[in-house]
Amino acid sequence: MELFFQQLLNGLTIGGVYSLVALGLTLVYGILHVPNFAHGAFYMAGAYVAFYLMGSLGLNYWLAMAGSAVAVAVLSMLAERLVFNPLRNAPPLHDMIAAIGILLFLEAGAQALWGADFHRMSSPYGQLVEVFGLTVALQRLLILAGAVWLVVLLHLFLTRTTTGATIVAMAQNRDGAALVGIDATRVTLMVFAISGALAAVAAVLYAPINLVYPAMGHLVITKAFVIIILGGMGSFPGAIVGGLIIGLAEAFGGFYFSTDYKDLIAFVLLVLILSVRPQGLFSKGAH
Amino acid sequence: QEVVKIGYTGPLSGGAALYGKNVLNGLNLAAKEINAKGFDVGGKKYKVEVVALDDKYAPAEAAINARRLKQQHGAPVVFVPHSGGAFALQAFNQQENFLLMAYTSVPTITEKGNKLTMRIPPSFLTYIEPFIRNQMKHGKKLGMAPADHDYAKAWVAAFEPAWTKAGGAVVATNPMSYNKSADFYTGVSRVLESKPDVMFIGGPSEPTGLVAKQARELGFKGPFVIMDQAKMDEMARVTGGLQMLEGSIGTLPLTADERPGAKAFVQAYRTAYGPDSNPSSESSLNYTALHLVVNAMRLAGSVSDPVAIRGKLDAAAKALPDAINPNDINGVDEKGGSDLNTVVGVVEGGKLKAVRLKSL
Amino acid sequence: MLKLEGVSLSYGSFRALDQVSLHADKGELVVLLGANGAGKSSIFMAISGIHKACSGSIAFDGQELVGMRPAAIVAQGVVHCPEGRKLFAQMSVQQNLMLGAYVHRNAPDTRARSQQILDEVYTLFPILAQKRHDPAGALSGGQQQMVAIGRALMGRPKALLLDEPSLGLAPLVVKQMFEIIQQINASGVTVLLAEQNAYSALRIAHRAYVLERGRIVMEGLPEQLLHDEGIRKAYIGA
Amino acid sequence: MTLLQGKAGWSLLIALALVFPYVVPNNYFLSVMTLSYIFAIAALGLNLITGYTGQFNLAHGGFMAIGAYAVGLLTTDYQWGFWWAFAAAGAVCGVLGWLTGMLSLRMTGHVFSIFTLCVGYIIYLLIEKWEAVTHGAVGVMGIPAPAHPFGGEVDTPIGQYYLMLGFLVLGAVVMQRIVRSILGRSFMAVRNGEALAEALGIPLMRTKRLAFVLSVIYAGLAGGLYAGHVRFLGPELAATHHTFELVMFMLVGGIGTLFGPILGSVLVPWLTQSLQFLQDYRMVVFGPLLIVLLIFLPHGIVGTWLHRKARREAAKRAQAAPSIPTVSAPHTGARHA
Amino acid sequence: MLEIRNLTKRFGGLTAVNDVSATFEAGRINAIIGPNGAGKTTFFNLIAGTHAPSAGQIIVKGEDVTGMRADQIARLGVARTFQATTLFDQASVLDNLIVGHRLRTRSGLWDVIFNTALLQREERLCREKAEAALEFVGLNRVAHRLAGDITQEERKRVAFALALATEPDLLLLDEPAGGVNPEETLGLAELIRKLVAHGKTVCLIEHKMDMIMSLADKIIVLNHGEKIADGTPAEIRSNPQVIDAYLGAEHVEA
Ligand SMILES: Nc1ncnc2c1ncn2[C@@H]1O[C@H](COP(=O)(O)OP(=O)(O)OP(=O)(O)O)[C@@H](O)[C@H]1O
Ligand SMILES: Nc1ncnc2c1ncn2[C@@H]1O[C@H](COP(=O)(O)OP(=O)(O)OP(=O)(O)O)[C@@H](O)[C@H]1O
Ligand SMILES: [Mg+2]
Ligand SMILES: [Mg+2]
Repeated sequence: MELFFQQLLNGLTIGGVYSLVALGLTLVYGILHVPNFAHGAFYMAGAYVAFYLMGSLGLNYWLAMAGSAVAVAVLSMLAERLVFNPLRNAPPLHDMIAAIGILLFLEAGAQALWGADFHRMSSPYGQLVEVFGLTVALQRLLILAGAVWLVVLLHLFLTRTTTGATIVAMAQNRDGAALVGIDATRVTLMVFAISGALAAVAAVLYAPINLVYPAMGHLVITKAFVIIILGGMGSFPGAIVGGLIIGLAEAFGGFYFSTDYKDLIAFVLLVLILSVRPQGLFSKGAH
Repeated sequence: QEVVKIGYTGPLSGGAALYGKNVLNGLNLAAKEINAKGFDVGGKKYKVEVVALDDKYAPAEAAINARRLKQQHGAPVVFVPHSGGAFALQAFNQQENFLLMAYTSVPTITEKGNKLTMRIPPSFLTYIEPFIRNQMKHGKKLGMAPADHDYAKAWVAAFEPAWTKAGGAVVATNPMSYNKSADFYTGVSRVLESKPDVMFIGGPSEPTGLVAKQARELGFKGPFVIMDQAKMDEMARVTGGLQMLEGSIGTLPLTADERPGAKAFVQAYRTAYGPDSNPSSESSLNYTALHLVVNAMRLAGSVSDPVAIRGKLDAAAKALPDAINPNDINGVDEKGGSDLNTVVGVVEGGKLKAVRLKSL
Repeated sequence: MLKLEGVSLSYGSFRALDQVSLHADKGELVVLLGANGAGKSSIFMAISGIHKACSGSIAFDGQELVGMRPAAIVAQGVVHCPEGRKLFAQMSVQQNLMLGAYVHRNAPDTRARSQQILDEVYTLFPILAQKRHDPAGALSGGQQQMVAIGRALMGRPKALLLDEPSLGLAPLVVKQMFEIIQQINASGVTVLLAEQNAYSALRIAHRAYVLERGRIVMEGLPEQLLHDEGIRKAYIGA
Repeated sequence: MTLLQGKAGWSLLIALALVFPYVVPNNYFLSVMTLSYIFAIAALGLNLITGYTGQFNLAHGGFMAIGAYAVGLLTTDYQWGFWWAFAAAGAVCGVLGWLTGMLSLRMTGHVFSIFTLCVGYIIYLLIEKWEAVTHGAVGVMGIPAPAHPFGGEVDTPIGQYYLMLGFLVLGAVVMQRIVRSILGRSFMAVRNGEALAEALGIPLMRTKRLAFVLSVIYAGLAGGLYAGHVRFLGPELAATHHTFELVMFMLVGGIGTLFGPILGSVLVPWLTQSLQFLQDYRMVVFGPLLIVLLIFLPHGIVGTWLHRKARREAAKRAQAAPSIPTVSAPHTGARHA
Repeated sequence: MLEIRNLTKRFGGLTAVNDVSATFEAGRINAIIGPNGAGKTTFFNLIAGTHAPSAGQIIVKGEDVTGMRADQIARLGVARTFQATTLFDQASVLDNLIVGHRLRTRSGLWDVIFNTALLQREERLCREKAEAALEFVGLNRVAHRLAGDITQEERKRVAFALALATEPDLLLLDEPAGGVNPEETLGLAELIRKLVAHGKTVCLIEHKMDMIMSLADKIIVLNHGEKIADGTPAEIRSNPQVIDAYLGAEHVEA
């Protein structure tokens, strides 16, 4: 039974990280209809920046997290200005491949700067704690809390604030947004910044219980893509629920079925669900 | 003074880049030493130059690179640090006439009767008996949570039956992809569910350390059998010291190896690549292998005839001075497999203890 | 006042507007007539900066609008109520309307002003008050058109560009709509109105232009146009 | 470039390809070219579904791997003759492609792409994990070279070169026939607008599925040749970055053009080869290079050239008949997304 | 020729076409008018099989085609043009047209790969049909121009030609004269008469009253998806309901 709860907690933790990454992806898709394959590289970059800030500048964990969020937000906005914006009117395939270009660049860049080695990121929350007679690494609880907190925060931002409303508005009707005086460029940049920051925070939350290395983004990003088409491209609740579904499916599937085929679970799940519901779980009819 | 080019094709970018660079470091270090002295064959003086190409761990790329190295640079010898590349090269290395120095412990590489191949690392089979003898004393129930790449598969395939044969029981086998997986919790707890006394783990050092750490977090108390790919000193950085590895057995990290050859090598490596750099055996073995090749050239009296060079490898190995032989290679069998005298490490009281493999 | 001079606009290789010049004085109600695809919407697109005019000048109160971002143009007080409404379908009616006031978010006592205008809109279109919390997408075509106009009014327009506001409205509502447009205009707002429903449009207009294949082919007072044979045939069809 | 028009151009290219082995210093050049030709065949297939039919399939590399494994496993574990296995590779991919098409082609746009991307992952993971059949991570070794019609094997670099060249030419000819025919026109009709295509009596699903199956058969056969060339297979071949390489070849050369994918498949490998000296900085340079190319040559090399040509001729006619509106901005329209 | 029974189409909440019944006799020009958003295009989409009706029946030449796919209906000889025709701008006008006759050809992959006699014959046929269609709409002079470079009116005519290439008996024309100036409009009206003269049945949506009134044998008026009237132009013009729904009350007085 304890093991069961271990898996549950574990699934929620992973699910939380997946959701954060997927949210960034889905926000960008909602606005630009660009599937940003470079998002995983932003995740990776986030981990490295924090690693650097803690290692070389000796910042504490939280400052490093904030710093990397800012840095990756900037990186992400640069990507929009230099790559996606010029490709606005190009055929859809081009953004995808351009994103791959960014990905190659960032990964090679990270390797050039910090080497190809695995790095270990320490966090002040390494210790184990007892909850309901369950020994768990504190960091895992932190991830869970952090994810929930961010999701709620983001939700409030999008639904309660005018600035948030501009994002939703633009996702729903680009011309309409321009007509009421919403500055497309500004919103687009903001969305890229948010999505980058989310990726960074997710990475910094998760890195301490994993490792930091150039290819660390790969699996997370592919899962994130599974999640957003599962949830419906551009759907906010879709990203969250999808993330949890995949996280739990992997935890329990890996435990009761086979770890060897663990990574397959997400993809098979996707194929099955889409075969029944091609539009995804939460797809918003209008989009 | 002429130049002999030594070819190298390995992963210099992408996921396995670290590994590829470690190997390359070893080769370059050897080349530096050789050129410092300079060496002569048939009265002519030569320098060696290592030409390195990136193959992103892909067999097809490795094949193209090898052709380039042989054809463009006239390299008589090509080093490859992955079985896929090695197999791809074996398709034509005799035809194209170059010596393939394969850094892979997969036994099949030397069992296809390829005349121009040397397998640099020892066949891991030598570890198995001693490891088991050493670990049985901790209990009979073994849980396996190894990596899932070709090498780990081969290890497991050999280790599992041996353990049962020795009267133990394998209570769980659950391979995980060490450098692709987002999380090991699931896999590890799956193994621990069957309450093993001893755990078999191993893949790249850091993830292996992570697996050990998470096993402890999930309440595993027993020792680990650590596959030779993982180096305990590097694992210690992840687990925060050796305490977590108490009772475990694995290959002895060069840094803890007291033999003169090893100490000398670590010395040289650190002067070359920074004081806190940790040479791993993929560095040292390829380092030795290049020395070996050059010596074999001397004995063969040719820098260009792979067949002759291959013929002299065994003699060269036997004559290899300790100073350049950290891993104590003392022979190359007719199939091309290396034979070395391995020392392993056991963690006792939070310290690494060196143990001669033969003595276990 | 609003003044276009030699404005041209192209969609790729297709030239939708060719050297269009027209003007609307302060407080004037000017009608644009033209067949489908004549270029009426394109003119509005050019003015509101949704599509960049590739040549010519568009001035409002002496301010050059060409090259300004749509946001800046709205801030200038030139508000475009588009053909096909362009609402935010999943947002509530109220949210749609409030976003109309977006450009004034930093103005002093903006909350009060917006609230006041919102009330005016609701008195203008009582049905919207009832449906304020429904998603705009769920409204009927006519009601959606009301939301669109309401949203435009929230932008506190000095000049209002109405593109086929009667589109898809029941005849009664169309009548209402034209009365409302007249009210808005009477309150001092310059109105530029593109209409299919030429006859009713001309009846409330001060001046009118006739557009064909992206060119102004005629300008005049409503009664002149109403009695011009060609125009009657082409755009009124009697 | 004008030479690359019509029969003359193609025969010239083939002639060049035929003498290539005799003008290059050694067979390193041959092996790069040989591999390029193999990938070019796969890229031709990808271009059919993506460039001509408008469905961006990202499982293409996976199907190439399936073809390769079909040949690899049948020849080694089941001692089939190479060419039988080769035929089987095409067949297997055809069948699997048909099934995948059934599921995936109901989706459109990015959803289709990402769905197929996931199918690609499934293929990769299956190959890696399903050891009983695929030998998993250990891979398939000892694959025979293609059998020579008059006994023996085609295992010399030059032999392989001409073999792959032959298949590439064959593939290109068939592709040319397909896309120039009314069948090809119906593919393009689907790409240009599904509603209109359907109104013209073109059955959408059936047409798309046919294009999909054809394209993956190209991938499968290319994979089969790959197996016969590299002679060793690891799961890595199914990794998704190979798909993206194919897409890259297609875009660089020119999507939706017959010659584009071939040109791309030959140019890009040479480019990466020539960047080898950068070692681990290679991708730092290559990534931005790719982006720049996409931004400034959105239609790829061949595509851009063809458009120029089309515009020139249009302009000529414009002088001939002045009734046409003058062409202003380039046709990447001002239309909002 | 075409019979509609109680046709209804709902999009979520909105009822775009509501219980419409009508019959179109062969060899006639039938017009459908109504305010924007009245459901005219949807009505066409239903007949052409682009959307499946929520309720009701569609009978073409005595055959019930309700729920058939668009391509099947096209094969039965129902062709349609769109409010905005999407042509492939990088290809010549003729190239854009050749595919139009595809639905009447049989050659499949085999014929294509081995370039069989059948294929060659059918290729020739398609090209001839395309040229004939261009000839018919009087555009053979632009045959080799890029589709991207022709005028609105020429686009409209190309759309006609494309429809004609499918050898239809019934043509559904959605705003054939949209965005076209009056005299060109007259030209298009001529073309439509010519179609009927060649034995086609025409069914068109148009906002241009003068054109409709002079052209149509029968007019159906839709408003908010419902048929509010049908009859001859004269009847329609004097139908009070139509006047205040569509023509506008003042319209007749003037
Ligand atoms: N985004 C676009 N891309 C390409 N062509 C366009 C675009 N928008 C409009 N057009 C074309 O430009 C011409 C003028 O269009 P516009 O919408 O301005 O006409 P309109 O007078 O508003 O017609 P309607 O009465 O139907 O609204 C039309 O031929 C139309 O096809
Ligand atoms: N695919 C669709 N999904 C949802 N609603 C639709 C769809 N197609 C049409 N509608 C709605 O159905 C109603 C009728 O649309 P339709 O295009 O048939 O009008 P119309 O008479 O053709 O107008 P116009 O004269 O402007 O072409 C409109 O309210 C439109 O919004
Ligand atoms: Mg308009
Ligand atoms: Mg319509």
